[in-house]
Amino acid sequence: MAGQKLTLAKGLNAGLRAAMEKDAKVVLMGEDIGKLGGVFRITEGLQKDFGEERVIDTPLAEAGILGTAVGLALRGYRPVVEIQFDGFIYPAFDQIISQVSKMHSRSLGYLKVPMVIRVPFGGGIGAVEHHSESNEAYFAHTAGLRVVSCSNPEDAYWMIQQAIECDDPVMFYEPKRRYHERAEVEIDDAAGAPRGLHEAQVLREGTDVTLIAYGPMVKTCMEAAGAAADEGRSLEVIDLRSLSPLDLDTVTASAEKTGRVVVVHEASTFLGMGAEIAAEIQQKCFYHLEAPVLRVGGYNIPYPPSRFEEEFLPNLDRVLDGVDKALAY
Amino acid sequence: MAGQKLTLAKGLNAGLRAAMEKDAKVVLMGEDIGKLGGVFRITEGLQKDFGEERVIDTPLAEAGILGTAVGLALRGYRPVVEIQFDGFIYPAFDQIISQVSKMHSRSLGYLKVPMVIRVPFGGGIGAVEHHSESNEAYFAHTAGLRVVSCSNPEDAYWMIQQAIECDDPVMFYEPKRRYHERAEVEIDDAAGAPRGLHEAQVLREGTDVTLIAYGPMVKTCMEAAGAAADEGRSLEVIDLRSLSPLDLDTVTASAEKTGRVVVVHEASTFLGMGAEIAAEIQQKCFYHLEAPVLRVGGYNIPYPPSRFEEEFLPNLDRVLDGVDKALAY
Amino acid sequence: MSDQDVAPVPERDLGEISSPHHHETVAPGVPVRDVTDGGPEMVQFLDADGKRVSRGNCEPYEPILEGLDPETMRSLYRDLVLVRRVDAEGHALQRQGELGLWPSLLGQEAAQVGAGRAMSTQDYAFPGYREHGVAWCKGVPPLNLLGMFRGVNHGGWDSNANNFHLYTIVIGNQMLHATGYAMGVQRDGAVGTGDPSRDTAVMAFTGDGGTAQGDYNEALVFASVAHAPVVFFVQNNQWAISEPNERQFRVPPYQRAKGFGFPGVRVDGNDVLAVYAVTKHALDEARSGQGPTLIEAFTYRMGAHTTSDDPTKYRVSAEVDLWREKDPIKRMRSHLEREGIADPAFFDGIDAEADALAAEIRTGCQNMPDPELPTMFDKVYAEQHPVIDRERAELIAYHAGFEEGN
Amino acid sequence: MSDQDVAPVPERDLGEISSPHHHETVAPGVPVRDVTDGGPEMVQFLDADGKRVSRGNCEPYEPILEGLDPETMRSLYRDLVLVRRVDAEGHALQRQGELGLWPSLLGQEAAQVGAGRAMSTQDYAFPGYREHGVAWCKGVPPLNLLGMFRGVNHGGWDSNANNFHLYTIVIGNQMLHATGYAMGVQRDGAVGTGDPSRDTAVMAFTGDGGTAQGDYNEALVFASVAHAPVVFFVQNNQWAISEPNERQFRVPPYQRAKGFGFPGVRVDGNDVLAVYAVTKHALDEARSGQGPTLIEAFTYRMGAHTTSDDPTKYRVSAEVDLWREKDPIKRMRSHLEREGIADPAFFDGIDAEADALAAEIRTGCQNMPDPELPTMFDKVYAEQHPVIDRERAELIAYHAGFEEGN
Ligand SMILES: Cc1ncc(C[n+]2csc(CCOP(=O)(O)OP(=O)(O)O)c2C)c(N)n1
Ligand SMILES: Cc1ncc(C[n+]2csc(CCOP(=O)(O)OP(=O)(O)O)c2C)c(N)n1
Ligand SMILES: [Mg+2]
Ligand SMILES: [Mg+2]
Repeated sequence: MAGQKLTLAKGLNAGLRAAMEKDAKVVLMGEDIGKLGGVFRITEGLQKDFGEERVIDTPLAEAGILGTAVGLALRGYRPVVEIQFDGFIYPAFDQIISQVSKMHSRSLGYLKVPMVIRVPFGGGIGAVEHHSESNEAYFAHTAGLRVVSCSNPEDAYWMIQQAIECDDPVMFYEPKRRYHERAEVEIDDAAGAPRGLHEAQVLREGTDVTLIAYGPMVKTCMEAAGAAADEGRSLEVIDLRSLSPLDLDTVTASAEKTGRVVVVHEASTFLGMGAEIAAEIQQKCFYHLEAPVLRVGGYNIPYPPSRFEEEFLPNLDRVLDGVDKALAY
Repeated sequence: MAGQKLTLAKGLNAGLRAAMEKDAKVVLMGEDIGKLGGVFRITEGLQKDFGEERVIDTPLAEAGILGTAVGLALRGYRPVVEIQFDGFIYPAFDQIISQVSKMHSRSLGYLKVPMVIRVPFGGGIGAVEHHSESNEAYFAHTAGLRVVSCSNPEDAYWMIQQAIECDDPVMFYEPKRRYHERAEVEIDDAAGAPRGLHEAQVLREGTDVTLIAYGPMVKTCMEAAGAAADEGRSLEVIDLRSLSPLDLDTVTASAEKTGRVVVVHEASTFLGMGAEIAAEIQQKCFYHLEAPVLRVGGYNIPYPPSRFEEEFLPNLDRVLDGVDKALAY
Repeated sequence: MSDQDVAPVPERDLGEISSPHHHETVAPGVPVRDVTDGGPEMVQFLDADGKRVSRGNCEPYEPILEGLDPETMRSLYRDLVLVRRVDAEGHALQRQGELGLWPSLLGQEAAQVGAGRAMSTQDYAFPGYREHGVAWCKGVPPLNLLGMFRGVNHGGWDSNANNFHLYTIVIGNQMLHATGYAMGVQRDGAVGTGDPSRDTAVMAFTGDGGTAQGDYNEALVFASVAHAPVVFFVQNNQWAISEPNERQFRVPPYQRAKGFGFPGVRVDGNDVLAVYAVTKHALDEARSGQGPTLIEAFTYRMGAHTTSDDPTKYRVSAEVDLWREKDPIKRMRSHLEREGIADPAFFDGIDAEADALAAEIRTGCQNMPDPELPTMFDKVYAEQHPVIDRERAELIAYHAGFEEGN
Repeated sequence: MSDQDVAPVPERDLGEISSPHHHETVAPGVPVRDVTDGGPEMVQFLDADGKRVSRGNCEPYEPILEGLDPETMRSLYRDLVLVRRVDAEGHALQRQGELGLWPSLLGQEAAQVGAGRAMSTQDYAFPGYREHGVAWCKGVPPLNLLGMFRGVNHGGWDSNANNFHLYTIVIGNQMLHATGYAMGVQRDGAVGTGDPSRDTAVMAFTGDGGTAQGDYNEALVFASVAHAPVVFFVQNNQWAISEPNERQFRVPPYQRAKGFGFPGVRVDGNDVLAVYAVTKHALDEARSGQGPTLIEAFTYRMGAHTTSDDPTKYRVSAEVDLWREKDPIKRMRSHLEREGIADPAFFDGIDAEADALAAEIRTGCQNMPDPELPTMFDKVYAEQHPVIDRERAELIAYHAGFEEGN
């Protein structure tokens, strides 16, 4: 896969295929992931090639999917579960919180439940209710889980494989509105993943303000940094990639360099990822901050009807407004 | 109820009774809340006095309890749901997140689902797994819900009634390890509740460091303030009482006065309430802080076996250690 | 692992349970589906040609059928046609970009009209997201339904105006709401009084896929334990998006009710008379204090799952063709003609009415105003909330800033 | 609102479903319970006096019973006695403050021993929290079970050592785990090969209360759709803490299976022979690829729910007295005596063995070391985790600080 144009969706599809080829214990589970290839076509072609026993169209019951995935994992399989949309993960919440996250510690390490829970998340696609949620903070607050999010095709390809290889359960957040965005990708399978699953990446270096984002907002922040550069402002952009654990070294190094940080995400700000990041930075970088850590996020309301979503979601203007505010200190 | 010694449990019981007497639409629902009076006896005697139609022993299914509570609320009732233990709320998570919190906005205000979801929470009682969780942050992050916690018998009596009277759904967190602690309570029913459901209370005034807590940790913080006073340190203690919305005015006023804040809770610190409070204070009080806002909380692990819990939970020593750290800046 | 490693699935004697689906196997790669036959127990009063028959366990429902006068028969037909037209218009509006999504009820008109028309005014309906026909029968203005698909609201109508709850998207949730509502009806003393304007039943709608959800099954538990006046109405349209019945159950949904302690009935969902009679019977029982019933309306989703779906990926057109033969409207029309209940002028009149209705919906949709931005904060809470107040104010200030040219 | 406002609950014909519970009403305040009769379908081979009978739908199981040799009969009795002793010791240790909690299986020994002994070594058990008897039969050292009730761990044994999963406290969760595990067994080709050491079944245990949970019912759905080799074993001990059967269902749990497409059997849970035979049959079917079975063992919780519970608040002692007459151990002992399978020396030997076992458990419990503090961080993640590393280090430093006299 050298130097080709790939969408994020195809990156995931290729990553899943690679993982299934490498390890016969990898099974995919979810609603409509078989013949249909999933409502976003992420699993397209996989049932045809790997059979119905490895690409399982499950009954329509998310607790059932997660609960049977736990059982399969206990039997030695590595389930990769697709949750059809972010808003439909809640019926499985109990299994994830009470079982998936705690099985390894409960068993003092005798039992592992390596599994990946794929969640297409976030808004911006004009969908009806329950189809645009950003619920990553619930899981990031839950010890025993790992939570990551990819923002581009290359990461999609590698991170999904790293998540599957991980012996811990991983919540894998996919920015659904970026599924069909294409990027030139240079994939060298022999060389392996360019960085660890839990490393943040400085996507653009800058000196005035640090923008921290993940998933769908990474692109928005890169655009904001581009626009700011035109006005002579130098923004650093960090793609967190991992929400739990956080790569605090990368984050604090940048905060200490710029002294000003704006965290951007779609989720409501109240107890969103920005809260944790702000709390950590203000503590670790107390003497370096020129301004408080600011948060630009979704409002603290349920995800609104789609006619409102452009205003609900942080966009270039709101990110730059946050930057202005940080610089005003 | 003038000047009597009351436990927190009895305060709740009396408050529920008062609410049921006042409003015939108030119904209680939960597992074992009838003849048994609930595993903590909070509803003791209420089924006998109000009948099985108003104090409903439900089937053993939390999604079912919450889902039928929504239906009852839509028919004009005001359900007060008891979740038997914190760890058993997750099967109902979907109903709470997808329905309870969103019904009013979804209907543009035509529909109300006034209900109270009572959650005995936290550790310290030597219980087995799933019986000592502090999961308030999940709900505080959820728009459409209100989240409160009482820390003493007087608040128990009044806050449960205020929560029931509220037209919004209220998550009501009860510090189970304080259920049987007694306090002298002066209740003047004619005068009504001494403060609003969402007001924080400065329980002890001080000048050096502010301790912010809620529920079970309030007592711990009061004890810490007492111990610190002996060493000549003046700590201010705030009982938050409301986690969503937060009474930021009270919090920031104190932070600006002392310049040093330690937030204490049992929940894991990563994305716990302390994260939101720290994020808000560092922003609102940026120029007033002498030290970063510090957090003393549960470790970021699943609630451990009870032989560990004394170490897992913030105690007087760890709170004072936090105070020392804040003062070291 | 190859397919051969998977053990074969032999048939086992399940006692008196009949399996009209002939699930000869669910082994991978060998789906054998015979969904065109509803089995010997399915209640049917009109066959595919519109001939009056009495098939399946139909005795209890015959008296209801006999009570139907020609006027009612015609109005049932009218509803079928108008509902199909409402649906077609929704579909067209989506194609023209006026709506973001549309879930079509094509093929399920009889199931919905039969059920909706069997309800009394005071009966309350808890729909999923495809119950445009039930909404119609309950008197909900079709435009109400469009808002959420246009993205201007999440429903936002007054459910109590027509006793038709908001659409529920999360599969299964509403089954419990209906059950709880029915428990409220019991507490109001609105069951078994014998007063036909007081006694109230509740209906909960879901699909074949919905029967797998925990919430659905818990609703059966709660309803049965409470003996609540609720009727569970499962439209088995054979598909849950791309998944056929075989992925959700091995025996038909109606058989599940008995194991929870109340009756389950399978009815031909493309036969409006049978659906009407079976539902009416169940509602009457519920209202008189006889407890819940589960009805499975055996029907077919003729269109895509929604306008976002592409069914060619997972089903063959021959299956759709077979079901087209069973069309619910054609069947009812034949019946009315055969029995001389309606003449060509009547049918022409209905068609004209449908055209007018469609035009009205189209105009109404196109003229539907976008809501004012700050209103997104307005109804999050019923009572005052400081975070909401602050954010609303910030948003207003932010936009005012732009207008000032900031 | 007064009780009179509530509509009466008349009986309705539910077809062939029999209701051995005689739920004449569930109206408030009028609970009519007759839980002492398992109904005509309940399989029983030993009556309350230990007489060999053939009651209920017992034909399929007779051959299994006839295959039991005297040695096996005696060892079943031995297990009943030892298991009761393990339980009594757990209870005593709680009373002495060595354990924080103990859920007693008193009265349910036959249900658990019958089920546990029917399992093959490779069969996997997914217990709730009361399955001490199943654990015993699977060879799990009783001390393993005490750790979580002592608060030194959350289970922490190696489930794969004896194919006995950790106790599951959240009601219903493990039913799905068992089903998923069984789906794994299918994928491993360990079903229907005819090789008795390879073919594997899975057992999932829950209580009467557990049948209300969504997870439980979803497990029935998934198992049925996958035709998975899993046996659901419901110990209906009549109570879910303070709630009687009437609060969980209107017809007995075994009847629910059929509606999901597989057989359900009710067995006398106080009759170890019947439970053994019924379970063995179901496991054999599962292993040979015949799919799932639901077994309801009709039994009684003789003690409190746990040591924290006070059953005098909600049930009358007369009920307990009635059930004492059906004691599973007394019954088996009578049988062995009557048939001349065991002599007094045998019984004395077992009692002595029980004493020794109890002493061993007691000493083992008292000597159970508290775990080292930093180990609470050790197994949260399988792979390295920076937050864990930091907190572990902080805790160690914090305590080192105290030791330095900080
Ligand atoms: C809890 C939940 N999971 C997944 C979905 C996504 N989804 C929407 S419709 C649907 C299929 C529903 O099938 P069925 O119940 O048969 O109803 P139908 O669409 O055929 O009317 C799915 C999986 C959802 N809405 N809710
Ligand atoms: C999801 C969940 N809700 C509530 C509880 C609290 N609880 C523990 S045991 C129990 C009753 C269980 O009754 P049953 O299933 O009949 O099993 P038994 O205890 O009788 O063996 C309850 C309500 C729990 N453990 N899990
Ligand atoms: Mg369907
Ligand atoms: Mg029980």
